[in-house]
Amino acid sequence: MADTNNAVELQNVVKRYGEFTAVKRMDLTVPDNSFVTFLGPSGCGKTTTLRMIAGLTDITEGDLMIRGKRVNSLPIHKRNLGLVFQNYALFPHKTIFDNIAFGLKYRKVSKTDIKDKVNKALDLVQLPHVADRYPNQLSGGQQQRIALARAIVIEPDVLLLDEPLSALDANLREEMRVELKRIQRELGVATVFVTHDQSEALAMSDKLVVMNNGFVEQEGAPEEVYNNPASAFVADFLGHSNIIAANLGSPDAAFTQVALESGETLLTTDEQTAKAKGSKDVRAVIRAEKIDLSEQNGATDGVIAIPGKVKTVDYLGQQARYFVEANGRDWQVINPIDAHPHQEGADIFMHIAARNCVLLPGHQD
Amino acid sequence: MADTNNAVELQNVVKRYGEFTAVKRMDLTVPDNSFVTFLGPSGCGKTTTLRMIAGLTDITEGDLMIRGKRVNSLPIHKRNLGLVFQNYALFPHKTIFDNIAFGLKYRKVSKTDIKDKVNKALDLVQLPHVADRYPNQLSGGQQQRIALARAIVIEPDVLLLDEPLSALDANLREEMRVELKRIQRELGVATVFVTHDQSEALAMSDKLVVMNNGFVEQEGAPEEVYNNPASAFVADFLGHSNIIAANLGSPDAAFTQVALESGETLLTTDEQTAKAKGSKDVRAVIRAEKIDLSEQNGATDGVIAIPGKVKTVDYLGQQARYFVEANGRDWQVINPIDAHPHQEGADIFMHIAARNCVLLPGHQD
Amino acid sequence: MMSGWSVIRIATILVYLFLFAPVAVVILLAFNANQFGSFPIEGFSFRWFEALWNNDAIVRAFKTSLLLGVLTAAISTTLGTLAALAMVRYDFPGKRTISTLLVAPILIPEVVLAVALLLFLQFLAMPKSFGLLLMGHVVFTLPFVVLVVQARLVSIRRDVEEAAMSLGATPVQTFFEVTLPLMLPAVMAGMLFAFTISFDDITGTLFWKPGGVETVPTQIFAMLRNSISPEINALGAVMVIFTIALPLVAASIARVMAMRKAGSSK
Amino acid sequence: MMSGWSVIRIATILVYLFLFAPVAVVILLAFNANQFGSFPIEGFSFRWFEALWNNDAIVRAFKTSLLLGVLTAAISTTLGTLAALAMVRYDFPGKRTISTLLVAPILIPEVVLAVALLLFLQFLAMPKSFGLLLMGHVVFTLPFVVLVVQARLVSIRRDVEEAAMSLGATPVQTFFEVTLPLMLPAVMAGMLFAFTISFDDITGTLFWKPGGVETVPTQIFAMLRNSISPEINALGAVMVIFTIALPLVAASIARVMAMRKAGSSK
Repeated sequence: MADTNNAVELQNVVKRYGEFTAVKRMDLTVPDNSFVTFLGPSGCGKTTTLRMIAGLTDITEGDLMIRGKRVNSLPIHKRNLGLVFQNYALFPHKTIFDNIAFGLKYRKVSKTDIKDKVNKALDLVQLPHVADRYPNQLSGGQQQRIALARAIVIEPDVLLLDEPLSALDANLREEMRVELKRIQRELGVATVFVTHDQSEALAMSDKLVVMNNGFVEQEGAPEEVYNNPASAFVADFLGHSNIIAANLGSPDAAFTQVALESGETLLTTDEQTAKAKGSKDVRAVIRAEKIDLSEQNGATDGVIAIPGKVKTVDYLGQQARYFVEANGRDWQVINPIDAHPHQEGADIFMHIAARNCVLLPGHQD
Repeated sequence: MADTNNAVELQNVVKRYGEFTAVKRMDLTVPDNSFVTFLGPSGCGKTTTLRMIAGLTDITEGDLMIRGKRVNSLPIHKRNLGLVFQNYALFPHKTIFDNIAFGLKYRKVSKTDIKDKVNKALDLVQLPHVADRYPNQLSGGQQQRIALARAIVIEPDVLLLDEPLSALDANLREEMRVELKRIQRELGVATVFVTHDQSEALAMSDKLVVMNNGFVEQEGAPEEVYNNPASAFVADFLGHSNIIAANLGSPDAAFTQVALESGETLLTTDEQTAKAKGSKDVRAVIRAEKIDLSEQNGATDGVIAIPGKVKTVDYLGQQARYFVEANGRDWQVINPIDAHPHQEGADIFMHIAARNCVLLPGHQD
Repeated sequence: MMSGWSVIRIATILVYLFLFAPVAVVILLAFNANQFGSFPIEGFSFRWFEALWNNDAIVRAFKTSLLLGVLTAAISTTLGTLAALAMVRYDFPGKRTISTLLVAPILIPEVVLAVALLLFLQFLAMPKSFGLLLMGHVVFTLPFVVLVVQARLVSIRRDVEEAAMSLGATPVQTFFEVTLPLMLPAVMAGMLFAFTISFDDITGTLFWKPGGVETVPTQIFAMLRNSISPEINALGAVMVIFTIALPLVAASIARVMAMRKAGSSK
Repeated sequence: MMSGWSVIRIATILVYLFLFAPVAVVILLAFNANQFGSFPIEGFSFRWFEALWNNDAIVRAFKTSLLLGVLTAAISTTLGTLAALAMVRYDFPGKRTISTLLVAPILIPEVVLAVALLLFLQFLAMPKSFGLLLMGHVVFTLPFVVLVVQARLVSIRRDVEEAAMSLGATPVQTFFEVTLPLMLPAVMAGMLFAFTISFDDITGTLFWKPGGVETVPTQIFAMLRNSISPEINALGAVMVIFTIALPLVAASIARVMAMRKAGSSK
């Protein structure tokens, strides 16, 4: 079963702490060279999974393979992994050079080679001149770069990143995001990244694994997960969604009618109705960003216009967030601002294209 | 000079701590019923200004008026202000009822009136059933609502909010933002709000005061400040901007040419050239969100197309952030995604409309 | 590595045996009916506690210790609380220096402090007296009260007081309505601390006590010099109760009261 | 309110005068040329320190104290560090109980501990000896070492050790390469702490010392019982130096070394 093209493979992995099950039957592959992100709220099991891969936490049931080899009981120091922590975890009593050289010492690398490799790693993280300093002489962002250099200099089979950007402030976080992705691409090292920040997860990943309550809710490319959420949890956790119980009508030429419980009727595509698997009871998921507001009724083929009234406007610079009331229900809408945002109290049409009406089966999760 | 239509008026206010000047010559009015936000990075003097209005910090020079009365030396407990702090600052040893009633006790309100007013305030913050609890039995968001109720129940002349949402987590913060604005509107109380969060500031304010280094960088309606930044600091602090040194050409029919130092030529409007006041040396500010990317050259009257190559793409769900290289310079562009984001390495045109090319005078601030 | 941990484990257990075995033995022997303490205990009895009660010297020493402890606690707590308030809430020249000096008395060897105070009094030509003994105990206990109250005061956020003032309370009203209730647990803890330190003190007391006055610890010391009596076991047990059980009971009561208060909500 | 603060201010100043004046006077008098300590000081002199040096009993007591202090520090630090490691980094049944018991010995009155240990030894029919005195001092000082080292260990983030292991270091290598160097300052502090507590102790020492053995504090106590000699001022000054100045100097050296290390970067 083990596929050596996968850097990491989890098969039926379960983690229990006494009565509490932190991770429930997880199957997952991390392909070579790929960047896989575990995204979820705190307590969803994402960090526990990372720690199981690292060997910092025992696996209760199931198999863990690294490069096709079962490593369930291999201790961490024999796994050849690069670990980067939220709080850097540099050795405060060692120079930057000694921090980065630490892992090489245990790999019988000659002194001159150590020097070469450390310098290369420092170049890679764009901090070539700090070898003689101590960690507390560097800024948070610099320390995290060194932690990254320390993790990659040993040429690990897998790079494990546990919320590495969370301790940095907003501007730096964006910069480090770009940097981290560049380095990962350059090295081509399989990477597992744990975060609770959706924009990090969307921007960086080849594969996104959305977790909740110890379960994988959805797994796939970021665009796929964003555009086609598989559950209400995913739809709401990634951005803002309007989720409304509905009844599926019969197919009508190109589109199928979706009768919302609030009274309106939307259209959806065949691709979406396939998800309902014959059931009439569905939930319609419409992203706040996918509803176009305008003062004119612009309904066309496949685009429904729902009249409403703007209740509140939050000006957000390039965008505005509106609450629009229609048939007693508040819709959340986020729209770019062209010249001026729509005014509070304005009568308005919400335009929803059939392809943006995503369906989830059943009335409940 | 004092205008009683202004809840608060600062005239030439200066605050020094020894050698250090925290607030440099500040003039400001907070009109009746209005919501005024101080926005800026930490250390910019925004909290110091709030504390001077509150009477928690002495004023070194200048005059402070509340309702047209000079109050420089009036102690805080005689100013009739509502103060809400970042960390709620509820009295942990008093019930919620006693917390809210606290200010009324010092205003000689009868017992039955106190009860009425407290209950009304609890209704207003939508927590009618917590009167008998203690603060530590409430969640962070609930505690902040109580802190707000406690501040408004005394019917203050001014409501002062010192980063009241910063301690809450992201989802709750958005909800409280809407709530806070609703309550402020309902009561019509003049409000001063301090924050370092640009989206809060843009969404909530009637008037935005951007501060930096003890100076007011710009003051005006949120849209005005966002669309027409008065300085490079404002352009960069509110969203992402490309700021490029340029030379102003001569007016050409409807538009004026702007020659960027990186080689391209943009167009701008008369409104913008007026800011340069005859100088040729300017800086062009182009917001990352105001550049339209497309694979076809769509230059029209007043819209310049600059060819470039996509260097990196950050997928952000509804939007993507690109770095586009043109003439050796990296442009930052944020664009909504229609179907799919542009690919890395793609040849592309950046479209910049004349009205989105904002000018700042001089080559430096 | 596991065997390394086993060594540590055994060391830990031995160390704690070493610490508690003597105290446990003394307390057990206090209830031993037999005259000559030995195991197994031959019958449970309160006879040694009765003997204590009937020993005039011990009862007198006990009263002296109690009076001394209560007065020390009262004075130290008052002064210490005021000093802590000054340190935390009031800016004055030399504050940093004084704050640093605050730790010093805890570092100064008790013997040196005791001798110094004694010499100082002789230098001032004052005779030993109960008042001076009390003063000595206040000096000893004060830094502890200050530290405990100060630690608590630092944790009382300034903005709670600012909120009270913004709502119309004067600084004095703010102190009594907000600050004092919040620091009260620390003040009580400091008071208990002062009492137990005073109640247990032997070094300073030996140096300062006027002739004929004995506290419980000096009485034990005097009794031990003559002969070993099982009464001493009983006295030891009483002291353990006074200095450990008392604070624990007080803490429990405080916790129960806090819970009842919190539990009174709907 | 200002007048309220003034009262606090004056109280604070008085309190500190009260604490430090005696010690200051003793140290000043130690350098007084005159036989009968009185102000103004009539000439600066080291004669009382010379007298100390020539007093055989004092020199002997000093050697005893030094030996006792050094041995106590060595044993307590070793045991205490192991116990702290077990507490923080090792899970075993009863850990919570032991951890709670840890604070207790600091709360148990020294007199009770002293008497208990003495009675325990008599119960075991062991004679007083230097070894037992040493054992007593170890019991006294151990909890402090454990607390200091434990506090430091808790602040050493587990992820630093995890990082070391992820890089290929075995748990033992991780301990010696990472954990030990990081906890070393606390171990040193605990050692100094143990030394000064042992060096200053009088209560336990009085109870446990075999006849004829004197430490500096018991020697002072014995000298005071006979008559007041200015040598005692000098001895007090020496003790202050040993127990306050020594740790401060050690701390400064540590800080300078740390700065030099940090300063060695480009």
